Amino acid sequence: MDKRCVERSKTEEQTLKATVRQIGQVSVLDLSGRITIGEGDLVLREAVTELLDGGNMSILLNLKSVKYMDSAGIGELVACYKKAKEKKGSVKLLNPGGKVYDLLVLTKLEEVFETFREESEALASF
Amino acid sequence: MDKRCVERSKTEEQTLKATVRQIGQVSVLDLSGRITIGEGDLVLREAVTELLDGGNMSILLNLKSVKYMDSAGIGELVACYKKAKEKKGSVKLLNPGGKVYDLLVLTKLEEVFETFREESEALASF
Amino acid sequence: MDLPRTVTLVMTSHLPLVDVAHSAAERMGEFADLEEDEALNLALAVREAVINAVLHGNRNDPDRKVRVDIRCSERTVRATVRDEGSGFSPEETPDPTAEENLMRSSGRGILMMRAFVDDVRFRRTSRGMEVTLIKNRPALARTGSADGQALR
Amino acid sequence: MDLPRTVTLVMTSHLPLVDVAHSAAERMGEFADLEEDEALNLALAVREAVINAVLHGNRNDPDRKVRVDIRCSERTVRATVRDEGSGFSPEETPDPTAEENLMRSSGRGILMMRAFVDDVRFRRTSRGMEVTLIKNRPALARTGSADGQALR
Ligand SMILES: Nc1ncnc2c1ncn2[C@@H]1O[C@H](COP(=O)(O)OP(=O)(O)O)[C@@H](O)[C@H]1O
Ligand SMILES: Nc1ncnc2c1ncn2[C@@H]1O[C@H](COP(=O)(O)OP(=O)(O)O)[C@@H](O)[C@H]1O
Repeated sequence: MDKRCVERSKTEEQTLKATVRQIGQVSVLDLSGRITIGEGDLVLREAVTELLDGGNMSILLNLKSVKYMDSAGIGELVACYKKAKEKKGSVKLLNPGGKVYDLLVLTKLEEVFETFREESEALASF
Repeated sequence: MDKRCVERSKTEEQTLKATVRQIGQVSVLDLSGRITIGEGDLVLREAVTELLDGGNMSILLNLKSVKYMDSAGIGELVACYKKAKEKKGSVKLLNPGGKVYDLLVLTKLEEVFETFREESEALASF
Repeated sequence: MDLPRTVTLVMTSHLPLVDVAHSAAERMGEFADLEEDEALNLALAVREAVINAVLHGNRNDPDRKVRVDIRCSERTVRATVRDEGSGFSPEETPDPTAEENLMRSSGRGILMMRAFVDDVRFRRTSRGMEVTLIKNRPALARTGSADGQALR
Repeated sequence: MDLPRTVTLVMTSHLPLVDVAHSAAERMGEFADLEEDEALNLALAVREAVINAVLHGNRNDPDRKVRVDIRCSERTVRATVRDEGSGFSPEETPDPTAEENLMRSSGRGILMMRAFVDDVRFRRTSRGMEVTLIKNRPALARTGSADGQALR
């Protein structure tokens, strides 16, 4: 995937930004923007794949600043979850905002994902 | 003009916000957003009219956070200038950003408006 | 009152253009006096329908078009998305919230459309699939107060 | 490469809908690999042309339509704005930068269009006015590197 294109193709506020904070064994991926088809989903995939390939198996996705997702975005969340599981790692969620949380409930994926409100709790759970 | 409509009709980032700071005799109108037809231009008109009607004749428009204007927006700037002049007041400009500044040059209105980079200088000029 | 207002959008089957339809729907939602969040919901439903039209309906064929008609009337704002594909039967699509489908990475678009607007209608025509997404306008907007905005 | 990409937009003559055209043009500009600022310039030029089409061309008549065709080709992205009015002669419009016009509160739209895009063409047809706004795509986008983005 050509990252340049993904990043250039959207106005600033909309592109998904993903930055990693390593806290002990846990990689916290702070996401901000929207997770949508052909852009945010690719950014997320790349970031998680990179972490897993680098041997980081405990991944916490901080969704606090994710404004919304489309079906491709939520599909990518599931894909990341599965990819981690295959490698005996895990992907958990931190602070999904109103719109994202509603979507997790709608799709019944809140039953699948371990979801936390407090980062400290989330970190302790791995 | 129905202000509620103007404010509701656009997403948050885009609506022009206008707030007044009174510094001595000068009313500094901090503007942020875009000045476009049917919304920002109306917000600007209302704010300046209110100031003039309230006897505030020295108005400094802080354009620093104005992202762009269309022809109606720049037309409204001129209308405000004239309205102030009629009442023996004045409208001056502070810190027009790249896009807005280019437009002032293009339209030759930088020759009409007194424009400042420093707020202190602008304040002293009235 | 100065209705209906309509916007018609015809686009080639390129996925990135879905954002054009998304923005158009969001703005029409705002002009229809939907709350900001509800305008976004309309846009998200349109987004899902257009993605399906491009990918499943037109199968990314750049010669086939997607057409979106958005209309703001007195009581509703509605978007109709048409593709030039062979159509499908929505009732035959698997339930993405069923246990055995939860871990699939796709199949949630129709579920989302239904959640985001008040009514979703599917119709198979001789030319392709037709999906209509309907959102009710708030009562407030339908009384006098919206008049001022109709022609600004 | 997967071109042209086109979006056609047909809207009723309601001024607030100008934002739909603005967004569509901005996104097409981005997809055409214009710099963010240049995509905004394209959108601003389209905005001026659509405002004129609604106000001067169609005179706010809700039964008359404004049509915007935006096309991204190999070398250019171009938008054509058509109204159903009686047209005008651009060379006869007063120069807004002339001393005697500086204090007018309107009359700067065409000047802005010309500044924001690489070429502006006016044509009077039997159905109304037709304004074409052309922006050259950056050379980079036309070579191989843009391919990846064409179909994402
Ligand atoms: N416009 C369409 N044309 C043909 N088939 C469609 C169309 N829209 C949806 N479908 C079918 O319905 C299925 C479910 O769609 P959806 O719920 O949006 O999930 P997804 O698109 O992620 O598979 C699709 O996989 C496809 O088989
Ligand atoms: N589509 C159009 N149909 C008819 N007349 C137009 C059209 N576009 C522009 N004009 C004429 O050209 C003049 C100049 O247009 P413009 O530079 O955009 O400034 P403004 O719209 O602010 O007057 C308008 O006042 C109008 O008389």
